[in-house]
Amino acid sequence: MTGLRVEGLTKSYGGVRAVDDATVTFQHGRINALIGPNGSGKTTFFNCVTGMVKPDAGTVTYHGRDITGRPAHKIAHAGIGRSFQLCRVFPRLTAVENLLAAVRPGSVLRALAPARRKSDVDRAMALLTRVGIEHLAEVEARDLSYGQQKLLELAGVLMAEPDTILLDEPAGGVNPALVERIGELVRSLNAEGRTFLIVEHNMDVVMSLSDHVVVFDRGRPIASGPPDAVRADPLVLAAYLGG
Amino acid sequence: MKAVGLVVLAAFLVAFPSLASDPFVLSVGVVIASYAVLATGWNFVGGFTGYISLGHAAYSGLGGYATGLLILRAGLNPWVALVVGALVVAVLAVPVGIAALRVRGASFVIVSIAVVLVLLLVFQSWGSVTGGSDGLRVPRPFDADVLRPEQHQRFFHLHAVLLGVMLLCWWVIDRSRFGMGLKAIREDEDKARSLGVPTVRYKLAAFVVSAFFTALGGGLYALWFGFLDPIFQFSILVGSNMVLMSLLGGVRSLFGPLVGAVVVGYATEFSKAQYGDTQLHLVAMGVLLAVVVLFLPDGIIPALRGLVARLRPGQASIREVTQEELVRR
Amino acid sequence: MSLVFQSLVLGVLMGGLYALLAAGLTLYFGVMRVVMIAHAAFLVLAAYLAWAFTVGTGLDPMLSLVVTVPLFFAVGVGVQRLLVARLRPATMTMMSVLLTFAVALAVEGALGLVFTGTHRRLPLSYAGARLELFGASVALVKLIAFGLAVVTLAGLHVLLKVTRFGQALRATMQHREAARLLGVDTDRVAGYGFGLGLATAAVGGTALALDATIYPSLHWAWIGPLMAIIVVGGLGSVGGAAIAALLLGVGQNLLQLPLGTTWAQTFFYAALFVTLILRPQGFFGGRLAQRF
Amino acid sequence: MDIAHGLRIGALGATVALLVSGCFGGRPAEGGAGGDGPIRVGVSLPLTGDFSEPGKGVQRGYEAWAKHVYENGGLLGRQVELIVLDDQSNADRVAADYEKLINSDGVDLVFGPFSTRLVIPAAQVARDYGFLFVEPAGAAREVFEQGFDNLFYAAPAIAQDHYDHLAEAITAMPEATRPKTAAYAAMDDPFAQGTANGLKEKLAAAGIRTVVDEVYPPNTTDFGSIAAKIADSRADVVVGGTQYQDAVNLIVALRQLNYQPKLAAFSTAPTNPEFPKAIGAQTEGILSPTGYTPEADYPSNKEFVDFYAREHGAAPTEDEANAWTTGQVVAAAVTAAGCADPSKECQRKMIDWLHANEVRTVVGPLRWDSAGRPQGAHLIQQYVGGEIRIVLPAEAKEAELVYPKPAW
Repeated sequence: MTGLRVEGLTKSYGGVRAVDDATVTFQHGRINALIGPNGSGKTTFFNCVTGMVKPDAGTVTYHGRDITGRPAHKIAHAGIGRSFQLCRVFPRLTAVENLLAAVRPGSVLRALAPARRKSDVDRAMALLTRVGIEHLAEVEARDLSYGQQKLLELAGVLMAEPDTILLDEPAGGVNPALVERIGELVRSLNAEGRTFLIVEHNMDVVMSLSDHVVVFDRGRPIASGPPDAVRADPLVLAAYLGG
Repeated sequence: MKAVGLVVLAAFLVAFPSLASDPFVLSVGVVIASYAVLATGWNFVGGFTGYISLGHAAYSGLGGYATGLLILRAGLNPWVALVVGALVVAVLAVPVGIAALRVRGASFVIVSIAVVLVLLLVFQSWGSVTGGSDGLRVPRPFDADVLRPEQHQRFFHLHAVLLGVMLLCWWVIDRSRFGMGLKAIREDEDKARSLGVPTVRYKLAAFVVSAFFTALGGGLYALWFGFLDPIFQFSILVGSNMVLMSLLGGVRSLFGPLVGAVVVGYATEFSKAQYGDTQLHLVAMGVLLAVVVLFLPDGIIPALRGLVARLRPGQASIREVTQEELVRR
Repeated sequence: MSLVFQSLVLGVLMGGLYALLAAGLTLYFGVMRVVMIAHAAFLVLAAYLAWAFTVGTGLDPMLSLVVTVPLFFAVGVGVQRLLVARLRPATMTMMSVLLTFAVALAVEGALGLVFTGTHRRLPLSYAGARLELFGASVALVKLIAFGLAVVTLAGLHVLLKVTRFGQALRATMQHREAARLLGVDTDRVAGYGFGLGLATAAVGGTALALDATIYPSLHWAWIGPLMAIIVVGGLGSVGGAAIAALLLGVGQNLLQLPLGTTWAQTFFYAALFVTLILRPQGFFGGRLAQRF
Repeated sequence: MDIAHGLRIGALGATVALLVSGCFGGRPAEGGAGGDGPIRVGVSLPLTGDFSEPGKGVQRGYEAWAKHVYENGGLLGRQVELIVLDDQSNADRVAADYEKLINSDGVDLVFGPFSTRLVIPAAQVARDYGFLFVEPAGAAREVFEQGFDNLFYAAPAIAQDHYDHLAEAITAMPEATRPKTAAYAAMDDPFAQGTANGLKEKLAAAGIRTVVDEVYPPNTTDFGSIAAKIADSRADVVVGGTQYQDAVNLIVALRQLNYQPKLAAFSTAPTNPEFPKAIGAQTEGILSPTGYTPEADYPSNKEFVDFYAREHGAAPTEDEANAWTTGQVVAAAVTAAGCADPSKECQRKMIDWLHANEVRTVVGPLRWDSAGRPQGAHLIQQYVGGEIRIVLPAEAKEAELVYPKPAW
């Protein structure tokens, strides 16, 4: 039982079912995409999986372990990392501090050890180098451009060493060159064995990047499969055009 | 350079009592030192986590009462009572913290205010233990032959030592992994959670440490002042003073609350001596707080630092952009 | 038995005033996610204006509403536009508490400057008048205050439920971004929401002045109970706040019988803590509180 | 962290050192050692904040006294200069004020502040510097249980004894008409509560049952429930341990419930000139203890009333009288000791003299026990025919006690 499995997940807000009895399986070790019209429950689904909100019903298992409704940090410790829609970084911390914040202290005593331990800083710098913003390591995140913040957020997620990464619109609001770069990063990280689950509106990105696509409509999956097959599915077309 | 500054500061703290022209100036020094201790105590939770407590008077007041009651009712040595009292307050802060920190922002502030108000009611009503509205006289920790000016001097140094210990703790946390986690919570709590920071535990730890130090400050002040009255101990104004001082100096700076305490404490004395008998001090405090919140949200120290960086030629650093951006907002 | 009934009636009457004021607080929170600490200070300000009006003109304090309600509405819009709107959205909730706290201090100080610390009470010819109501004795002034609260709350309800502006306001309270997408000018609506909130303080202040002495630092006595009410009711829920206000008002009055005045006051805070432990989003409210 | 940061802090500290030691120095202690300059008298009073109303009354009394001394040739041939600071109704401030008066302003004498809650911290400072501390307002029992040997209360009786004459009068009533039950409501304040408790103890000892005993916090504005309890008990006597606004609210709330006691007594409030305006015609029969009446025929009182009326166009109230009394007591001690300077010897001489002697004041002759408790009792006043008149004790009465009181 490897990877992430979601069964019967339900979450409603004031009578509106944002996620409605959703059962989804993802291909572990691959790049999965989650698509669907606005308001189809993708972000709520993310929030339920990562423990940001408690689902009303259903189960989420990871590597066979039930993680439903566990605190977000525990889910992070289990190996699931995520980014946020519209990009969230710690604005008044420097780039390198943004990464150091994701280091797990281990024990109470070690929590009081200096955050800038050489090995951690080296690892952070390596990640910043990998996303290409190492020259901005000591700049506060709020002074970075939007694209740089997106890269920083991704590096921060990686710092926590997840093996499954949920990205909420990684290509949203950034220029084509950067979209390309993020795509390459995702591919190379995937090649190293990390599983991805991506919510994305940019169909070109979805089609070129993903191995497996799940389509959401009104809080539940209506289709899944390889990108080409999904693209031709009449249900999907109806949801997008008729919704 | 930094070391030189610290040495100068330490030398000043040691020498201040002999520089003071009379015992009144010395007593003002004790009051300002106490402000600095309380504001720095507040800043363990306010500065690191960004949770603004308007009710920290609860912990200074509890610290004062715990110290006084342990001396009077349990017969403890005053200094033992001070520490034990602060530990008791720290333990009491755990359930309060759990209730307050379960929820974000608005509810936290509401709880912090409610705690002060409820303690005021309890300490007024439970007269058989707390002395109620008659107040509680805290015995002197020193012999009767230690005259008042000598007392001021000793208490000034005691406050300075406590402040030093607190600043050291703050500094250690500031550069630690724990501190990094707290700052992450301050900047974006959900994001911090998603990165694996155990936010509830971290916030609670910071809250309890803050309550502990604030209680020590309150206890030390009670030993000096010698009299506790619930309406003055559990007062929202006392708590809001801590907020104003910390915010004014800069909540993200080690010395921010200290600087804020000196500025506010000095300004209070000065304006009282100059302008005396009006309700204007409330208006002035309100306006000052509003100005800080609206225009100086990072406090004096970062603002001055930014200004210095700007004036220095050839230092067209990234921080200038920050300043301009702030203005544009 | 009759004492219990008497307390029940008094509790309901007091709860009415609480409900009105809590409605104002809920409006601010709904439109801007602002906990308006200065609400009670404005309440006292309105009470002083009613007092000054009656002492100055000899007319009934109720007539002062003609001036204070529009005035407070305008001040509310001003506070939102000139002060609250300047705060950064990221730190809005925390900083707005401090900002409105600062406003409260300034209002209290200004009241002390203008009216001095002397305790004032409206000289009313009908201050001691009473009605018998099913065996309970009800003061006329309390009944008038309750009536004012009920009428205002009803008006507010109609405004929110029926008018276009009300719809826009409710949409803004529920989801600001979505409301903006639907074409609502949320900034303007937020300003008006503030104005409406402060207008409830004007009405409440006049009601308060009918049956209590007033002094500048009185607002502290109101802040705690009001804060407890809006949390118990669920932040941002007008109906929840009204129900919580009535329940807590009645509860406090009944508890005074066995516990005495001081301990009964702790009821509000006990309810607040129980709410946060058991149901942080409030007992009657919507989902806003979960996130704030 | 900036490198220069620490240095800047250091520089700031040094600047502050200079400012602090330079600016609060105030005036040096001129004329300290019994010179020919004026005698400087320091007072801290709550001129703003919650206690400001009575605080201002005390200030008027002190100022009138100082002016009167000035016009009559001074003390020991020296003029008197008052230095009044505002403590903002705050205990921390009141202590700082006396610290300042004694150390920076170099006063020769101090007078006490207003309100029991402020007297203890202030008296502590005075005691630590060996100063005589005569105070016009700290009447609660606890003030005298703190071991202050420098403290004297300048009024006839402590709070617990204020109703002594009333208690005697009630217990002396014939069995048939004597009230059987009593209801008490007191503000949670050492003074206000003290007055009600004093009467409660005495009436309970005489067999008058306590049916309601309520204590409310000082910020209470809604008295509906307390009044409901009292009305429900149908107590024969209602006693309010009140200050001002609470008494007005309580009376209105009681009237709203149509509760008609045979006897109603409230401390402090009814002696306030604003009281009849606030209550209207329904004041008739309300009782109140007072330490002072302008009509009293003590020798210095007429002088005081005339002087005060000339200055302010109105008769003095209890606050002004207590302040004036404080002045008289200190003046007597100064005259007897033959000195007025801050030295320990002089202050000790004055303290010792007051412990051993009686002082004739506008509130009558005063003498104190070793803790500074005055040994007299308060007069009892009642609204009779729209005027507040003394009804007890018999030897001082201006009108007969009206019992049972008319309906309100």
